[in-house]
Amino acid sequence: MTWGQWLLVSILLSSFLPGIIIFALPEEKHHLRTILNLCGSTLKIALILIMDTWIYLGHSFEIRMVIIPGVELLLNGDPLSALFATLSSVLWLLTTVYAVGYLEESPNRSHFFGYFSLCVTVTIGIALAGNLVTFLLFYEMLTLTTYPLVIHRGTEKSLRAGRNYLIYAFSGGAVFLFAVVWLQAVVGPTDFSGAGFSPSFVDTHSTVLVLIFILLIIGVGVKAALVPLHGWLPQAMVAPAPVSALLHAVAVVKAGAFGIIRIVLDVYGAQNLLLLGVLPLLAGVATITILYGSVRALQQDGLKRRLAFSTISQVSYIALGMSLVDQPLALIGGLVHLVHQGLMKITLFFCAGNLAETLGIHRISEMSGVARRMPLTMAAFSIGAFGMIGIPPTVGFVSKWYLGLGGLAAGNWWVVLVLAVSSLLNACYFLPILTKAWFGKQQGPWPEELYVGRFETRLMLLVPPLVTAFIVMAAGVVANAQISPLAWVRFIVREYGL
Amino acid sequence: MIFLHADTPAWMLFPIVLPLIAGLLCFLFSRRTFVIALAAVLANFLVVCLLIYQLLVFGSMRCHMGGWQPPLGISLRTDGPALLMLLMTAVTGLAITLYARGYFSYRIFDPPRAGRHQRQQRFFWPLWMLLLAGLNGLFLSNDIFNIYVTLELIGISAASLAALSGKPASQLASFRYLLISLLGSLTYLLGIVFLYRSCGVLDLDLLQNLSNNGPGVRAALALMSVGLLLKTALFPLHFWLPPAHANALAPVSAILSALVVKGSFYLLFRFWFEIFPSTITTPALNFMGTLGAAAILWGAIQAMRQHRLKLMVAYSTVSQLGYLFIAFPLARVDGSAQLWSIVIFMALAHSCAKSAMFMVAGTVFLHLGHDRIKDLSGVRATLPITVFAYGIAGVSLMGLPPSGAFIAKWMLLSSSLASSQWWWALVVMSGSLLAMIYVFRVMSRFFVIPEGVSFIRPAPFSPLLEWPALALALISLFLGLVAPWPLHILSQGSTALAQSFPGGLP
Amino acid sequence: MITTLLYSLTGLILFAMGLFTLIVHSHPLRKILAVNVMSTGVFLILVATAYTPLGQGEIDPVPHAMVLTGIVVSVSITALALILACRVQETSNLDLLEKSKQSKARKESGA
Amino acid sequence: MTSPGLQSMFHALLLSLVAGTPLLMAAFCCTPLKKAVARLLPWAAVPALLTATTAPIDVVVEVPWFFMGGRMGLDETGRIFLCLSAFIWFLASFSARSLLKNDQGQTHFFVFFLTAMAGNFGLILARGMLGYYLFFAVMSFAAYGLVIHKGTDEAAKAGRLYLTLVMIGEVALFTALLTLMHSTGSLALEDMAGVSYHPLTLALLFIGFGVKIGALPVHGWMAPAYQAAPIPAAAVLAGAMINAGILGWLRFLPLGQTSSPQGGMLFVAAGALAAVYGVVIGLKKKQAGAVLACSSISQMGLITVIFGLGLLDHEAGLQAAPVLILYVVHHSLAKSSLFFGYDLVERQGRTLSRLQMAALLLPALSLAGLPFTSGAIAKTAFKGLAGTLGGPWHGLSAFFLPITAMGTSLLMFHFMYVLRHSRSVGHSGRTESRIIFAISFIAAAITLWLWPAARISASHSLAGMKFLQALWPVAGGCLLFLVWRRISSRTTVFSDEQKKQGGFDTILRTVTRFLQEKEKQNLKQDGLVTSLRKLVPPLRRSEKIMGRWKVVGLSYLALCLCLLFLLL
Repeated sequence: MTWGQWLLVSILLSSFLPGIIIFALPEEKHHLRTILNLCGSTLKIALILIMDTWIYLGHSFEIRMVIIPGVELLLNGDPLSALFATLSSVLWLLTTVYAVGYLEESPNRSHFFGYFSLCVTVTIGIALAGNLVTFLLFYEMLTLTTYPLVIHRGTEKSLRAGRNYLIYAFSGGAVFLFAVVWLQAVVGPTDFSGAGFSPSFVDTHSTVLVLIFILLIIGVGVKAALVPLHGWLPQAMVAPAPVSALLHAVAVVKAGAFGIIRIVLDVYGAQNLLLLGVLPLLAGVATITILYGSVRALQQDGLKRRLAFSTISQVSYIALGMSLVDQPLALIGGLVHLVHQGLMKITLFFCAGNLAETLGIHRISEMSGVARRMPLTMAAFSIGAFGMIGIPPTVGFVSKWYLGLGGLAAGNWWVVLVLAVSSLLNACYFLPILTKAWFGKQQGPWPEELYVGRFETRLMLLVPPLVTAFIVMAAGVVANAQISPLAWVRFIVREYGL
Repeated sequence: MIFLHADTPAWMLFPIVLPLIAGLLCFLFSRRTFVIALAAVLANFLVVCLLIYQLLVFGSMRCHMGGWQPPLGISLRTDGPALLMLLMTAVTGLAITLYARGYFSYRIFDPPRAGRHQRQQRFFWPLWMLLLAGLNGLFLSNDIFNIYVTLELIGISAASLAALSGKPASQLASFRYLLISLLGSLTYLLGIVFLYRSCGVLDLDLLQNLSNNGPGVRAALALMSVGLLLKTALFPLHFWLPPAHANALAPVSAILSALVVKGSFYLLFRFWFEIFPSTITTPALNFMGTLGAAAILWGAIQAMRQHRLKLMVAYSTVSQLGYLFIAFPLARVDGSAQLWSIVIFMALAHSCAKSAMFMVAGTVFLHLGHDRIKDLSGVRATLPITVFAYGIAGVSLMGLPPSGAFIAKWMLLSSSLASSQWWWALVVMSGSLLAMIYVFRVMSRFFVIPEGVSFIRPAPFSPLLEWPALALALISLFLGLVAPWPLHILSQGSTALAQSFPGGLP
Repeated sequence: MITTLLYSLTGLILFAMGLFTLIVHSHPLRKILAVNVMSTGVFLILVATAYTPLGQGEIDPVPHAMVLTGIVVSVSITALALILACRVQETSNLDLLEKSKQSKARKESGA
Repeated sequence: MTSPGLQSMFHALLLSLVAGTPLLMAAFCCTPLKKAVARLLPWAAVPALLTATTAPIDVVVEVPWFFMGGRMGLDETGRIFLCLSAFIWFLASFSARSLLKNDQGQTHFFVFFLTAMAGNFGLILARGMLGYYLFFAVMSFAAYGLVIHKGTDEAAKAGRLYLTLVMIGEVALFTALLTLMHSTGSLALEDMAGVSYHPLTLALLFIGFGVKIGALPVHGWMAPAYQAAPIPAAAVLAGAMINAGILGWLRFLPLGQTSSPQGGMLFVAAGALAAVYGVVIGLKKKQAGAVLACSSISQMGLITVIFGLGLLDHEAGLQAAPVLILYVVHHSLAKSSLFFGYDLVERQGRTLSRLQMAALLLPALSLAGLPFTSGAIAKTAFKGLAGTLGGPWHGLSAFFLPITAMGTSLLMFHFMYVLRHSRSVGHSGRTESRIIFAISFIAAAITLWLWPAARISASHSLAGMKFLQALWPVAGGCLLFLVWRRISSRTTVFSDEQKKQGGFDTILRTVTRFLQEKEKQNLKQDGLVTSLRKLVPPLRRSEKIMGRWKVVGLSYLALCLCLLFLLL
C-alpha cells in the first residue's frame, strides 16, 4: 500500500477505532471517553487537511478492492470528497464537544458516543466513496449507525420516529440498490470519474437511463428529504440536539445531498443529463421542496420542528444547483451550499439544544425575551438565521448569489423567483423568532431552568455554536479568500472542467 | 497412518467418521461429553480445512469406500460447493458447540431443575454428533441412495434434538417434524426407485453422464424434489418449521435452522442443476421461483406479526429460504456457475446469521425467562455483546452491505435485471424491507434502557453464551468482503465456473 | 413384465393409502402405521424393480441392499416415532385423538 | 516597501477605519468595556468626518478576499454624502449619549446604533455592488434595533412593519443585483455605466432602495418607525440613513451615464404622487415624529422626481445629479435639525420659547422653500432643471412645485402646532440638546450658502421674481393651515389611524395563524399503522389453516402434481 492509501485508511480508522474502544469502555469512564473522542476527531481533521493539501497539489489516491465482478469497493480522494470530508470532520469535532456537554450526567453515554463515532466514520466513508457500490455500502451503514442515536431517548415517541426513519431510509436504500444494479447492468461499472458514462448509451438506452436516474434520485432523495420523501425528518427531531445537528448538518441529510451531487456530476455527467433532458424534473422537485419546506416551517411552533422543515427547504438548494449543472455558477452555488447549509444549520441546532437544555424551552412561543438570559446563544442563533435568510455577509448569501447567477445564466428566471420567495419565507419564519427573543419581554419563569452558573449555560454547550456562528460569518466575509469553502468549490468546478 | 498423505482421498472419510465416533463416545462417557464433542468438532474443522487445501491443490477428488467402484460401490467426492457447505457446517458447528456448553452450564446452575437439564445435556451431545455426521455425509455423498440414508440420519437426530426441551409444545412439534421428514424421505425414496428403474445406477457422476431425460427420470426428479422441498420447508410446506425450531432448545434451534434445512436444499439444487440439467424446464424453474417469492413475502409478514422472539426468528428462516429459490428462474441466463455462487453465499450468510440470532434469542431467554418482544427492553444494559450480535446478524439478514447476503442479493438483482426478469428483483427488495421491519421491531426494544435497570450481570454468565454468537454474526457480516475466497473455492473442480470467469477470478 | 407392473402398482397403492391415512387421521399411532405402510409400498416397488424373469440374467442385488437398508431405517424411525408419540401423550393433557370424541366416550361411559 | 504601496496601505487603513471604528465599538459593547464605549460614542463618527474632509478623491482600494471581492473608495458624491452623514451621526450620537445616560437598554441601543452607523458609512465608501448591498443590509437590520428600542407595543408594531418592508426591499435588491451582475458581468459599480436596464430590474431597484426613502408603495413603515424610535435614532433615520436609498439609486443607476425614459417616467410619477400623498397623510398625524416622517415621504417624493427627470436622458442626467445632491443635503440638514428641535422640546418637558419656536420654524419652512433658506436654493435649482428640460416639464416647475411647497408649508405649520400641543415628561441633557440643536440649526441655515457648488442656484434664488415665487406658497400654506385648523377643530380628524396601520402586518399574522391551525390538525396519528394492524388476525388464521394436516396433504399433492406436470 502506498502512503496515500494508508492516509485514506487512517482517516476512516481515526474515528472507527475510538468508536469501538468506546463501546468497550465502562459507562463511568467519561474522561477517558471524552479524551478519546477529541483526540480522534482532532487527528481526523489533521489527516483530512493533509489529504486536502495533497489533493490541491494534484495528487490522487485510491484503494480498490474487487469483491465480485461489478462489486468493487473503491475509496477515492478527489476534491469533492475532500469538501464533504472536511466539513464533516470539522463539524464532528464541534458536535462532539457539544455532545459531551449536552449529555453530561445522562445515562448510556458510552453507547451514544460509540455510535456517534461510527456514524462519522460512515459519513467520511460516503465522502470518500469512489463508486456507487461503495457509496451504497456506507449509505446503508449510515442508516444503521444513526438509528440508535435517533431513538437514544428510548421513549415511545422516539421509537416511533426511529421506526419511520428506518422505513424511509431503508426503502430509499432498497430503491437505490435496485437502481445501482440496474445501472450497472446497462452501462457497466460506475466509478465516480467526473465525466459519467459514455454518451453512446444515451442513444441506445435513453428511457431506461431516465428511469434509473429517477430511481437513483428517489434513493438518495429520501435522506436528502426531497418533498414527497421528507416525512421522517421532522419526526426524527425527538432525538437529542447533538443528534439532530448531526442528522441535519453533518451526516444524513448531507449524505443524501452529496449523493445527488455524485449522481449528477459523476455517475451521469452533465452532458448525458442534458441529452436525457431530466434536469427540469430535478429542478421541479427541488423547487417544490424549497417552497413546501418553507411554508411548513412557518406552521410550526416547536423550535426544532421549524428548524427541521427549514432543513428540508434549504437542502434542496443543493439539488437546485445540481439541476443547473451545465452552469458553472449554479454548480458553485449548489456545491458551496453543502458546506454553508451545514454550518448554519448546525449553529441553529446547537442553539436550540442550548435553549432546551438550559431553560427547557422547546417552543417558539416560550422564547420571549430569552436573549436577555442567553445573549451569546441567541447571537449565534441570529447569525445562523440571517444566514438562512441569505443576508450578507453570512454564507447563506454567497450560496444564493451564485445560484441566482447560475439560474440567470441558464436563462431561468424562475430560479431567481424561487430564491426570492424562499428568502421571504425564511424571513417570515426566522425573523419573528429573533424579534421575540431579543425584544420580547420574558413571560413568567422559564419552563424548566436546569442550569444556573457563571456563564449563560455550560461552557461546552456555549463554545460550539459560537464557533460555528463565527465561521458562518467569517466564511462569508472572506468568501473570496484562498481558503474559504467557496474557493475550494471553485477548485472543484475547475477540476470538473466546467 | 502412513497412507494418509495430503493428497489421499481418504481424508474425506473423517468428517463423517469423526463425529460418529465422538457421538458414540459421548453416549458412553457421560462425564466428558463436551470435551469429546469439542475435540471432534475441532478436528472436523481442521480436516475440512485440509480438504479445501486438497481441493485447491489437487482439484476435485473421489473416494470409493472399501475400494468398491461404482456402480456397485458407494463413493464420496469433494468439490467446491460441497466443501463450502462442509466449511459452513464446521464453523457454525464449532460455534454452536461452544454456545451449547455455555447454555447448558447456565441452565444446570439453576438448582430446582438441574437434573432435567443435565439429562438434556447428556442426550444433546451424542445426538448433535450424529447429526453432524449425517450432514457431513450428506454433503460428501456421491450416491443417491446413500444420501437417503444420511437424510434419515439427519431426520432422526434432528427430531430427537427438537424434542429435547421436554416441553409439550416442543414434543408435539418434533413429532410433527418427524412425520413430515419421514414423508419427505419416503417421497424421495420413491423418486430413487423411479430413477433406478430408468437409469439403473445410483452414483451421481454416472447419472450426470447418462443424461437420460426420459419420463421416468423426470418423474423421479419431481418426486425427489417434493420430498426435499418438504424437508426444506418451502412455502406452502413450511408449517412444521416455526414451531419445531422455536420450541427447541436454543442450540438446537440454531442447528436446525442454520444447517439442517440447508442440507436438503443443497441436494435439491444439486439435482436440478448438476445432475439433471437437461430435464428441467422453464415453467418448472419459474414455478420454483414463484414459490420462493411467496415464501419470502409470507415468511416475512408472519415474522412481523410474531410476539415471541424465537418464533420471529423461525419465520425469518422461512422467509430467507425463499431467496434460495428465487435463484432458480435465473438459471435461464446465467447457467449454474452464477447460481451456485448466489445460493452458496446466501446459505453461508444465512446459516451464520441465523444461528447467531437463535443463540441471541436463547441467551435473552435465559436472561429474562421469556422472549416476548414487547418486554425486551433493558437487555442491552446487561447483555451488550448479545445485543450487538443480534444487530449484526439482523443486518446480515436484511442483506445490507457488506454482508454475504448482500453479495448474494446483488447477484440475484443483477441476474434478474440482466435477464429482464425485474419482478424477482422487486421481490428481493421488498423481502429485505420486510426483514428490516421485523429485525428492527426487536432491535428498537433492545436499544431502550428503562430507568432503573441494573447493570450487574448474573454471576455464572459464561462468555460462551455471548461470544460465539458475535463471532458468527461478524463472519456473516464480513463474508461479503472476503467474497473472492469462497468464489475461488467454488470455482475449483467445476468446469462451468472456470468458463464463466475466463480471466481468472479477481 | 406384468409381474413387475403388478407389484409396482400395488406398491404405489400402498403408498397412496398410507399417505391418505397420514393426512386424514389424527391419531399418532395411525400416523406412524400409515408411514410404515407407505414405506412398505416403496419397498415393494423396489423389490419389483429387482425382479427379472427366470433365466434372463442375474438378479440385480442393489435394490435388495436398498430395501434392507430401508427396512432398518424404517424400524428405527418407527421406534423413535413411537417414543415421541408416547411422550407427547404423557407430558401433555392434549390428546392427539380428537378431543371431542374422547370426551364423548367418557360421557357415555359415565352415563 | 515602495511608497505607492505604503500609500495605498494607508488609504486602505483610513477607509477601513471609517466603518471599522463604529463596528469595533459595537463589538466592544459586548465586553466589559461597554462603559467606555458609551462615553466615547460620538467619536465613532470622527474617522468618517476626517476621511470625508481629507482623503483623496477617486482612490479605489481593492480588497479581493473580502466578501467576493471588496472595493472601496471615495468619489465626489461619496464625499458629500459621507460628510453629511458623518455630521448628522456625530450630532445624533451626542444626543443619544445624553438621552440614554440612565437607560436600562443603553448598551443594547448603542450596539445597534453603532452597527447602523458602520453600515451607513460603509455603503458610502463601497465601490462594489455587493459591498453596497452588504452595508445596506447591515444598516437596515441594525436600524430595526433602534426603531424597537422603547419596547412599547407601538414600537414593536412599527418594528415589525419596518422589518417586513426591509425584508421585501432586501429581496428586491438581491434580485435586482443578480440581474445586474448577469447583464454586466462585473461587480464594480463603475461598470454600471451604459447598461441598458430591463424594466423589471428598474422596478426592483426602485422598490429595493425605495423602502429606505419611503417611496410610495413601501412607505408604510416610516411614520410609525420615526415616531417609535428614540429621537436621536429618528434623526439619523431621517437625516442620514434615508440618503442611503438615494445614494443607492445614484450608484446603481448613475445619472448621466444611463438613461431609461420609461424608468424616468416611473420615478417621476411615483415621486410626484408621494410628494402629495405625504402631505395628505401627514395632516392626519398627531405626533410630531410621524408628521416629520410624512414630510420626509413628501420631500423624498420630490427628490424621486428629480431623479426620474435625470433618468430621462443622458443630458438631463448630467444636470439632475448636482440638483439632486443639493436637494439631499438641504433636506437632510433641515430634517435633522427639526428632529433635534423636537428632541429639545421633549427634553424640556414644556413648550418652546418664542425664540426657539422661531428657530425651529426656519428649517421647517426651509423645507417649503422659504426665501433665504437652503430650501429656496434647492427649489431654485430644481426649477432650473425642469426649465432646461423644456416641454411639459416646464409646467412642472410652474404648477407642481408651488403646490407641493404649499403643501409642505401647511404640513410644517401642522408640525409646529402638534409640537406646541404635545406633552412630555422631560429628560436629562437639556443643555446638550440645546447645543446640538443650535449646531444643526446653523448647519441647516448656512451650509448651502457656503457651498461652492450651490452658488449659482443661491444667487438665482435671490433674484426678485424667484423671491416672490418662493414666498407665495409659504404664505398660501400658512393661510391654508389656519383654515384647516378651523375645520379640524370641529370634526375629529384624528380618527382611527392606529387601526389602519400595519394592515400588512395583520395579514401576515392571520396567514401564519391559519397555517399553524392547519398544522395542528395534521399532527394526528398516521393511519397506516393502524390499518396494517387490522391485517394481523387474518394472517394468523391463514397460517393456522396452512398447518392443518389436510391442507398440508393437499398442498403436498398439489406440489407433486405441479412439478410432475411442469417437468414432464
